Amino acid sequence: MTDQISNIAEKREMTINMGPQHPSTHGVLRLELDLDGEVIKNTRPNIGYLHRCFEKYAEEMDDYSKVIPYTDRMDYVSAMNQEHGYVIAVERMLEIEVPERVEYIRVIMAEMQRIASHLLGIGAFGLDLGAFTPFLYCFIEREKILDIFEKTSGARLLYNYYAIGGMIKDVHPDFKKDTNEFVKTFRPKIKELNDLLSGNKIFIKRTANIGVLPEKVALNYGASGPVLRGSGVEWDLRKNDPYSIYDRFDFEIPIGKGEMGTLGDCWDRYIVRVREMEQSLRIIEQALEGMPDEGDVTEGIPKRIRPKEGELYARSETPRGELGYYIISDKSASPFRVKARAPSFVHLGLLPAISKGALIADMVAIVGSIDIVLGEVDR
Amino acid sequence: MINFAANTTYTLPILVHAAVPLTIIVVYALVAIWGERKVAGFIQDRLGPMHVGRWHGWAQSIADLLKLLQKEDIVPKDASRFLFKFAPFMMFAASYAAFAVIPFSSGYIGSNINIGVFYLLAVTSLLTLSIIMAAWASNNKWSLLGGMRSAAQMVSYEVPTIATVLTVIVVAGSLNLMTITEMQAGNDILGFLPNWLIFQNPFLIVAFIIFFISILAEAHRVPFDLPESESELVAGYQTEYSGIRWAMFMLAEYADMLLLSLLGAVLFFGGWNSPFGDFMSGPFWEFFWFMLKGLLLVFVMMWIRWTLPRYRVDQLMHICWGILIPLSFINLVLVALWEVIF
Amino acid sequence: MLYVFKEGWSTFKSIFTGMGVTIRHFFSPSVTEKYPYEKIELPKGARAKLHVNIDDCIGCNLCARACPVNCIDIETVKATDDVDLGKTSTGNPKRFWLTRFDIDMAKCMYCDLCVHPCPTNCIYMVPEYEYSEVDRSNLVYHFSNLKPEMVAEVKEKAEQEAEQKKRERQEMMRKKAEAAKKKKEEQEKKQAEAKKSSNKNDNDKPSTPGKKDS
Amino acid sequence: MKTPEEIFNYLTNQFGEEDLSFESRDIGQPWITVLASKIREVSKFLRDDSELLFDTLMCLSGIHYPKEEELGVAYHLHSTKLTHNIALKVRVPESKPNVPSVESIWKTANWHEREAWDMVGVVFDDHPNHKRILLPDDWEGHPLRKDYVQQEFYQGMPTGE
Repeated sequence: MTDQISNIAEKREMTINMGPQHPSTHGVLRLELDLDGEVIKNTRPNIGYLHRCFEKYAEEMDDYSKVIPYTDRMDYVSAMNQEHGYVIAVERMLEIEVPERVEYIRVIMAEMQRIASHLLGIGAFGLDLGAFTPFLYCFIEREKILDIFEKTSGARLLYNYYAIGGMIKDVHPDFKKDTNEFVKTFRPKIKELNDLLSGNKIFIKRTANIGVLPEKVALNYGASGPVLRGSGVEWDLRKNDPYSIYDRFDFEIPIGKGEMGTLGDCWDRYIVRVREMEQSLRIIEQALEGMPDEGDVTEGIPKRIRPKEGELYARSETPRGELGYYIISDKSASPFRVKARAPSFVHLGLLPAISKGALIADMVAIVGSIDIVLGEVDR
Repeated sequence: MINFAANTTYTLPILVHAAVPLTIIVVYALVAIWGERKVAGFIQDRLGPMHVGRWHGWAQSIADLLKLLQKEDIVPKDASRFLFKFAPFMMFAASYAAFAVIPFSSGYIGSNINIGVFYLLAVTSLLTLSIIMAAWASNNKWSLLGGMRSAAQMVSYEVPTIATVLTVIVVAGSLNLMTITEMQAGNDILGFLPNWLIFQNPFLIVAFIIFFISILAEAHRVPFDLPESESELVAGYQTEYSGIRWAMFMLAEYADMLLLSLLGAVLFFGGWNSPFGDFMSGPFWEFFWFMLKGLLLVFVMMWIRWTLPRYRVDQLMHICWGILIPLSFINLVLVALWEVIF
Repeated sequence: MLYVFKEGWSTFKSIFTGMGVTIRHFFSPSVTEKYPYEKIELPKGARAKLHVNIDDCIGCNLCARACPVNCIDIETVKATDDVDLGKTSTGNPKRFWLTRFDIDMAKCMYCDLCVHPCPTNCIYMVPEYEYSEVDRSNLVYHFSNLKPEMVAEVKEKAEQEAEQKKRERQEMMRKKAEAAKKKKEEQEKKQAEAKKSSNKNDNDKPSTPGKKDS
Repeated sequence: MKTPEEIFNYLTNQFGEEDLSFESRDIGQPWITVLASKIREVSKFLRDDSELLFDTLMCLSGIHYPKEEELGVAYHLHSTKLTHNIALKVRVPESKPNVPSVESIWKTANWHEREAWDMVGVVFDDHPNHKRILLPDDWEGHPLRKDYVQQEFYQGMPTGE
């Protein structure tokens, strides 16, 4: 012990392991922090504790469609969006069109999942800052979404509901009614959340001016999703590179404006998520209105999936940012190479850049505000 | 020097005097831990403990206590063994000893000394020492950070606490808690309001707010629970503790919370005086009113805990040194002026 | 100074707004389901446990092939000619004895991929979720309803039949070969005779090998 | 906004024909194969030229081509200002898998290059922190190579089932 003391006294610095077993690293992330007092001098993220060989599995599978359940397990908080990205990639390779009804169901599911995922992200962010209660309020709402998902797909977390060329089965007969009801009851809850958390002075003090990510750095580090939008860049793949039928809907891209402090701070990233939930509600409403009532969702599923030779990089907007699948096909029934470009992986890479000079308590806020899911980081 | 073992005439009353607050603390702690979980549950649209003991899980904390008693007592290999084992008991002793001067009713006070407030504030300072002791002895970096935070926080917040207590003393003119309580009897203000100090002087309302914020910080409650903030420092100074030693920390913490709330009740809300004059008075009712006032303050603390996020360590310091301390001293002057003028 | 008061006021205001929200929730009813006492019914298609309606299974192995984690283990034996296994409720004829149909629920990832290829809809998820086990091997569910002796018998029978069929086939092959040989010989004989006779008539007639048979 | 062909033509004006080649297959997106030694120059030009402005590296993937005994690195770039995309590819022999790092141009590449080294075994020259990322530092082999055989024991622990 005396050794340690003299060591600390000499260097004036202490290296501390935050994680892999730490309450607010959102999973098994290990951050090596060099501390001077409580001020962080250096951050070294260590990942890989949750590596499950997604890419290797995908290459070993004898069928493209067997990969879908594994994509669920990448970002288990927004499984629908992960599937969506993968199926559009394979559909582009096969050059098939999907029926109208399927597209609408996909969009509704993806947007509901986005709300569910943001609720979890926001709740966990509050939890990191010591506010326990908003976390559970968010969970109550999230449960309602999961109930709707369960009624339709049968699962609550890992759905495997999207299929290449269609959906695995049709939605539950109550789907439209349930979703409409949810949309109606959820709007006031956003206001309540704003009262409880977003507008709270203590919360603002903890998040404003913390972990500032300027626009240039964000782009250079490849940030996307709410992290990039929090820095004031109006970039949303649903608008800028529309996939599926997102070009039919009328919605806005909320961006950070530096209302409470500097542009690109934790509060901006947080509020972008809150406002995105409102926009998602708008998309859901429009999609519910436009959704055709009739149509077989399974008829478009090809019996044999064997794309021609070629490769493509298909990207989609998940709640965490740009999810890209780089798929190479060599004419066989299994993909030659599947690389998943996970947004959390990229965002975690920029952590050292924005955490220098912060306090430990700020570190928690920064990790919470970039909203990582370790399942996606490690794949 | 009194030989306790030989002199039963002294030992027995001392033991009784010691047993009364201890019973109150233990019973209160069991109820409060259950109550806190219930409050948290209701606030979060849950139910809280429902299973143990059938009726709303009333026996949950007893079950927890039994579980903690059975747990393995782990001492880390590189810990400083004696200090590690000793710290929780010292912490409990500190908050327990302070109960000696709390007037539970007109008929019962542990020790009616004339420097009661002074003694109480002095003894509770030991809490800081025991927390640092626990933090340092654990030989854990998170504990150390928690201990350092705690030391800084408690030392700082003692200043506004003492300054506001001083304000009350200026008005009351006594350091004896019994005397302070007795002078708040009756319902004379505006014809119906009780003669509580908070109603006697408008600046004492400000003093109470400062006092309340300070005791939140002293008792490590949200938004000032930095020493043990679970999402930053794992569990702060308690990280390495388990079993009964951990339970001791818990007990001390809840006791501290009650102690400071009761102090607040004595200083601002008339102690054991009934709010309805002579109605429902007498030693037992006095005890009831006193505990009710204390527990109400405890409830507000819980309510705040389950609403707010926590401050950062530098903001906490800023609130103390930059806002509360100047404000409390200005307030002290204003209160004194008011007393001189009216 | 004014700034401090303004800040302080807005801080208090936001804190009281938050406390207002929480106290409203304090008095609103809870959303808890007291699980072991109250159970919510899962929707019909809930994926909780795999079930096989073994009477309808035709042993086509499609589900096992669709499974990404190989948790379905099927062994089939071809039914002998003397038994008729009947038809499934969907009208497909059954041709195989299912000597083994095991599903390892410890491996299952509840993806539902095995459900859709089934031609008789006999494998499906049921909303039954209380089946945790202390020993993992208890999570292997055996759906085959054949008794072990039955399995042995069936296997033996099948083997016998297969052998018999093989023998029969061999016999047939042999017979065929023999017949062909005989025919060939006969033909050759005939040809030879014909040659003999034709030699007398026509020397130029080309000799055709005995391929012309009835 | 430029199509990949236009970008290729634009690039050939800057760099020699022998450094770049335009390739496409039956389906999917075309890509530009760049000589490994030139990748950093090309990348810098792509980022800084006012008509290209590829400010983000979306994805960097390592690929193993067992037939050709080659390793590949694919770079997917896009420009938020001009909203166009392009894919670059570099092929190096397995025996000498050295590719210059583009970490100094796009910081995203830092972790992605580490991952490509970890999974496929491409060596990135001048990378500031050339270590494994997902697997432990003392792991043997690169799992996403097609001829990868998993080591039986890792620090005394069996790695199989």
